[in-house]
Amino acid sequence: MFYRENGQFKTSYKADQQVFAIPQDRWAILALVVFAFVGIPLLVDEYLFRAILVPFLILSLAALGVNILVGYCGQITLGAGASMAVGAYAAYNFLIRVDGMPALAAILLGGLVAAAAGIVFGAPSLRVRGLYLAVATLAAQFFWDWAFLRIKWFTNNSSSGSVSVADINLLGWTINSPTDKYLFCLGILVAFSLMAKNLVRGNMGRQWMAIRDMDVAATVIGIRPMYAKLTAFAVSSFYLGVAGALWGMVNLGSWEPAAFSIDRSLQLLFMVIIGGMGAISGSFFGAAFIVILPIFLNQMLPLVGSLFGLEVSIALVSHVEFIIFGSLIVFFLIVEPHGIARLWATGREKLRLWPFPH
Amino acid sequence: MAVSQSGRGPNSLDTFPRLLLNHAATRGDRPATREKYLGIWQTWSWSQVAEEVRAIACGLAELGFKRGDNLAIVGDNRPRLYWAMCAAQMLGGVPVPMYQDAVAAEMVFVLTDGEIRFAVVEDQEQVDKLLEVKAQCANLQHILYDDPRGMRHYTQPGLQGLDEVIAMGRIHDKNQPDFIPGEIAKGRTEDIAVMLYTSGTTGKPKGVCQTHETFIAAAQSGVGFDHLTDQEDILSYLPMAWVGDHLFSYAQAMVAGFTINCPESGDTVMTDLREIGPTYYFAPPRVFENLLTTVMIRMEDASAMKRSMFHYFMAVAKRCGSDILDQKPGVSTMDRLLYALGNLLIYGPLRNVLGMSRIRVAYTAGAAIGPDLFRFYRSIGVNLKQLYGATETCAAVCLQPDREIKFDSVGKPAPGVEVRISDGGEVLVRGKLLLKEYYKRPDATAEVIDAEGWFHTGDAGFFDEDGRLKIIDRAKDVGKLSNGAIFAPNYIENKLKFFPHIKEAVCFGHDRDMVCAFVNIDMGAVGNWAERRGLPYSGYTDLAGKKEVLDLVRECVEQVNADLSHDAMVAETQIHRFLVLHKELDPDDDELTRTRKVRRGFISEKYAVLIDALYSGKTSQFIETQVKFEDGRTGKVAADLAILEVKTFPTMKKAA
Amino acid sequence: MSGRKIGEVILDLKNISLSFGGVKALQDISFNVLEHEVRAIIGHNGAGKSSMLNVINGVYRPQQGDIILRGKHHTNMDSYGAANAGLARTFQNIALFKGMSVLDNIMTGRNLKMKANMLQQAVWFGAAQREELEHRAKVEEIIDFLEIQHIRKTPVGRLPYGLQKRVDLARALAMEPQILLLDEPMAGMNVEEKQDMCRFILDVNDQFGTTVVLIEHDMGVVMDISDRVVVLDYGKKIGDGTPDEVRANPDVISAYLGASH
Amino acid sequence: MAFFLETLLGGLMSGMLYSLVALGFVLIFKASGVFNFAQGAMVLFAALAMARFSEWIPAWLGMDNLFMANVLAFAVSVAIMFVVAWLIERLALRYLVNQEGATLLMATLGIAYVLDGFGQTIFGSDIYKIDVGMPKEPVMMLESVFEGGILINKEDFIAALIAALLVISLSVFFQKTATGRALRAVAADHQAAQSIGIPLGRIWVIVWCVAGITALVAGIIWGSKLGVQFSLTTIALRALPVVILGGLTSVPGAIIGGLIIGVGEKLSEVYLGPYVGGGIEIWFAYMLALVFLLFRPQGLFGEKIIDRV
Repeated sequence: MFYRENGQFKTSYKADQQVFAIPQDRWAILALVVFAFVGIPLLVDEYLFRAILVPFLILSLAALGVNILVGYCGQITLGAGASMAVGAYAAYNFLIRVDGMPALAAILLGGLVAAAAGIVFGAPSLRVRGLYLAVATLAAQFFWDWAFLRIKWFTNNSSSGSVSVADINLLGWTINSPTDKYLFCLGILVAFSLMAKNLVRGNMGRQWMAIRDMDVAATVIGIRPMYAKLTAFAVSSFYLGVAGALWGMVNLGSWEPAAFSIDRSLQLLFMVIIGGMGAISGSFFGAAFIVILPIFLNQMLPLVGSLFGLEVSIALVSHVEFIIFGSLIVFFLIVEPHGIARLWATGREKLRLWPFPH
Repeated sequence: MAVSQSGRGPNSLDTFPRLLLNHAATRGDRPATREKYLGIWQTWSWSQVAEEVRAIACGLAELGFKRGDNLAIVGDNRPRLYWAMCAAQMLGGVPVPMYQDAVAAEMVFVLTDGEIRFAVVEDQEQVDKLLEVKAQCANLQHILYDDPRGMRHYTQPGLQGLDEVIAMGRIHDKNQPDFIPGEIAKGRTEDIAVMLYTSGTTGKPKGVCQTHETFIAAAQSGVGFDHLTDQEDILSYLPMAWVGDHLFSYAQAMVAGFTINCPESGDTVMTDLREIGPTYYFAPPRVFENLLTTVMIRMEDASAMKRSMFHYFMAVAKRCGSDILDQKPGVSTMDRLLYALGNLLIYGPLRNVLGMSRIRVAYTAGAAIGPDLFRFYRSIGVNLKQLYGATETCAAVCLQPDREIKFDSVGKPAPGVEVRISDGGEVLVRGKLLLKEYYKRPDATAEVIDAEGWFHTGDAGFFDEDGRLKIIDRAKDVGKLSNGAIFAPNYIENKLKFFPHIKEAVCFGHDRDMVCAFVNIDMGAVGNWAERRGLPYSGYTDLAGKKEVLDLVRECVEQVNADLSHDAMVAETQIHRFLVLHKELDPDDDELTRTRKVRRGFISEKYAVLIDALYSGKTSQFIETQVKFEDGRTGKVAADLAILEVKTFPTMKKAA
Repeated sequence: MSGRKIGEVILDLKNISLSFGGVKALQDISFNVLEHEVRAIIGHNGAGKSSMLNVINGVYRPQQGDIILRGKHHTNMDSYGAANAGLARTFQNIALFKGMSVLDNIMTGRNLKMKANMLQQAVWFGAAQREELEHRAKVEEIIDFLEIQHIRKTPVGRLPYGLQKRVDLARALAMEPQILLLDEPMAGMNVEEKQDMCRFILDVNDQFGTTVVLIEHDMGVVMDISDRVVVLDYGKKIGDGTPDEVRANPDVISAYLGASH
Repeated sequence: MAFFLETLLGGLMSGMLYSLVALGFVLIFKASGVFNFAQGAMVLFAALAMARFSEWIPAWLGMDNLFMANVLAFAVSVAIMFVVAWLIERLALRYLVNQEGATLLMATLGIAYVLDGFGQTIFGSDIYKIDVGMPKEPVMMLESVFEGGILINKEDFIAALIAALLVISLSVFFQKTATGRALRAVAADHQAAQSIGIPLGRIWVIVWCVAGITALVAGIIWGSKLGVQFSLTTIALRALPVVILGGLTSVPGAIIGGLIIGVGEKLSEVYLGPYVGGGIEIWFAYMLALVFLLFRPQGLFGEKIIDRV
């Protein structure tokens, strides 16, 4: 409705292939990013940073990783949590074992280690597909769960199995306040989102999607399934690894392997399903949804209950949360398999065509 | 920008090539031509265009194109075809744009009548067509094609790619750098600039010769009138052979220095229109009609809420929209608020999807436009105006000034144009913009231009009390009912055609006691209507014969009758009986002209049996007709056509 | 109007046999393809045509026989190798990437020619963008060639069948193949679409000199556009030669024409 | 040697229980191509129903016959699993016909969440016990053959027996009854089955019911061993490698796979575990399945996957 696109014609391929080809969209996104960097730190209190914004940013990054693998390359994974764990523990070990290791470098190196592990555990994807592959990724999940619990070297022989990291520092900037953490994660997320978008809109992304949509045809036009699948596993695991390192070192500070259990893997998968498979924006929608819903329910259910004179226990809230998550997943798979991102895109398309319906 | 008579000479801007050079010098970097090609809008600046034109001209000269030669131009709107026009003019030759969808026989006529030696054509399709008729056109020696696709194995003599000609031209230009400046200097403003063939509604087409002087004058009057600048964008998608396109996409662009934009293909005109968002727009009423029809069809599919919002705000727009556009006083504040809201919710978005957001001035010409159609576009904020003119007058006789639009008039005479009504009611025109002559037809020229220099337009019209010209119909079409009442078929047909469900209509009544009509339904609109009612149909003929469809059309006709009854002048000519034709009227079957005007005489001969049935009181009539399909095959369509009676209304007295 | 020069043997298939379990799909089939020619393989459904095509571009490996491409043995070639060797193909049951736009589908055909590494692609600006724009320009030429400008940004899933087939061809052409394998390019099309497709195939052959190997079960169209025809019947070759020769071949008449008339 | 045999037998018996859960997977996959991740949730749901109704029914009816209470609770639980099956078909599956396997898998993940949440909302989320009178005391066997004999848990033994019985009766049901034949027809080809008049929706309901009953039996057995609690859902995760190993479409595969995994788990835990820190049985089972997969991507007894171009 508010789009006025007449006269926005493209005179070069460069202009035609921009990420946001419509100027209105471009300005809106730019405004949003500026607001996120400047506006939000001025407006928001610590609780919101800690409870919502920082988890949202990190989980968005993780969901991006899952989306690359599941949404773009069509390889289902139930072991995303494991990749996060590998990233977190690797980054931890780099940080404590290498003198003078900058935190950012440790985080990125953690991501690289996760990528390597991802390639190893993604290798079965060359032989097995679909459902069988899902099970193969579970093997990774359970293996790493076990490894970080039982192999003491990974946890620097900590007796409880939990590890912790002091405030990290970036070029002299000590990241300890919630605002610092928020800005640090936001910076990383923006950079990584841009890179992800670049990958999926270019040759790499087309190879992934070709493998996803029709692998035999992809091979025939010269796409190597091994290369496409393993790069997807590597990139996905890299993102997850970095997210894992951030989750541990920035969000939690100290953590146990349970932080990256199969529940986390499923949660990430749900983010991608609800948010939108095969859409970068879907990762953000999904993460926002999954971070906000429990908080929303925690606030709302007791209120609703009190309207009817019922006491709503914490356990009940968590059960209702389960039911709502589950139903939404089924709902989205049935009604809109491409998730909120597609709803958003459809809505946007409707606005462009307004007042016409199609 | 005005050209002074005394400034005539090599440097005055009185021929198109000189205008081009001037633009290249003064706004060399501004875009002159764009074409959507290979997915993006390829752009050429004025200096690039000047360069290209010069190269084409040199190439043509190299091939032997001389002063006074005619250059046929056949094809869709492609930049290089426009440039070839100017190249011919540079050499003192005359471009003759031809309708690209003309069949071979029509082409032969123009090619021989115009003594064409050189033809610049778009692509293989046109080359094939010309090669087919080459034997019958003794003069035709050189065929130059723009698009080399599929041309690799053509070895016919005289056949060359434009690329090759341009390359040749560049060498020629390098060797004789003074040649082109010399040729341009030789050009005189009273030379013939272009020859446009009339569509031949009656008889054989005639080549209308227009000079640089007349066309530049016509263009200037429009440019000055609407304050056009070099910032305008126009979409060039109408046949190049039509005077309208020549005026808007060539002459005015050359005078004002604005940008012409050529669409990617026929299929993408709507998309391209939306992308470019022209600021200056020109289309025959048919296009506006089709657009409105699609708007209505698409709105019918919208949700109920959206639909009612649409209708509500359209009612608001109808009430006050055009008054607001005209900045007339007397619109209530409430209406202004509602209109502003409607502009946000409906009109603005609507203009956007129609590609009309940026339009400053839009024109329609070529046929009369229904007042309601006209009102629709103006009410949603599109500054649509009517233009009255003909090929013989460079299309620009009357213009409608901003803020003084009357829906049923074509406006006031353009600057420098005299208009008067003959005793017989015919519109006569005199001024700079008249044709020089019909090519090799002094007899015909004498027939239309009388001794005092008045051009007889052949249109019947009158001036209203404000001095605005009203056109009723073609003079020869205006007839009388047997009771003496004036019968203007076009006037009634246009009213019918305003309904989205009716695509074409032909009315009869001259020397008869009542008016009867043939109707063509609009396949898109009625098809959609039928689908939503779950009415199955197999094709046009089937759909047109459905009782429900006939009733639908009858309602439309009755509404027209009600409308006619309000005006004493035409109240007698309400439609009494009608039928819906079993096939769509088609230029390929000679029922319409290439510009889609009804060939009244031809139709009344071809369907004499149907007319007899209409007037003999029958309730149905069998008919079988031969039709030509697109691929050239022929077939037969037969049907039993129902003839329906329509309610008529007593004449209403106009409120005093 | 033909001015193409038919060249040497570019692809030579010798004694190809292929079986799935106990089913013999191809039995001892030999034929060759000359450079720049249009070579058709015809036969009923189940005659082994698709298997033959799959053998040629490495989707299946024959149990016996030799594939010689430009004088080199390619018997153990996989489909990636075939793509690298300049073979492109279209599919009978359209195998487009349904989640992508027409443009992206065709762009995938350029992947072998795109060299930017992952890091460059992630950064985008610089090498990756340059490459992307360069190949976009090439792809646009193909889009123009096949007259599918109006659907460039449409998701392929929304296209009607005939257009999908054209996009499939476009994707194969984007590989700039030396040999183009077409698997029933005209199946399921109406007369007009068939004519268009014929024109495109001939134009490709003519303009780019691409050698075309095509499969059809409908004899009519093929005879008009191909230089030489192989006829298969139940996995065996029963005829090989120019359209006229094949038409006159008694085996072909009894097996093929006899059955359909 | 005795210790080895003891471990082996223990493995075989727990393997039988895995088979029971795996059977639920296979049944549903065969008939509808759905990889039912909700099997674990169904086990928990069924066990919760059983545990709570065996507690509630005596309270409501005021009786104290443990056996009757269990029978009634079992009947009610079966009915509930029927309703669950019907709802799943009605609300989810029928809208997902012909979707890709991965989509269906994710849908069952959703169903699992709903069942978990819903089950705990109505039945509560504490640890409950099921007492169907299973003997708890261990017995010694084969004392004559080995010194000291083999220590066998009677409960495990009975459980394995019940599981084996159920597996056999299901096989008979599949092979011999008309419904079983219809199920197999659907498994072979949905469209063909539909075209000869087999109602797909009803078949699915039946299959899910049967899977629900196996879940109920598994839930009772596991529940009486470990108590009914949320962690029961994880037994589905433990049964997954079984299915992969045996092949998704094979009933015998599920049984043999179950035994292999059961034995492999126990042996690895006992003989390998101490060297690497213990707790390896879960991932070991997965690794085992994975290694199998690499050599036979369709599993031990699965049908070969052929790509058609």
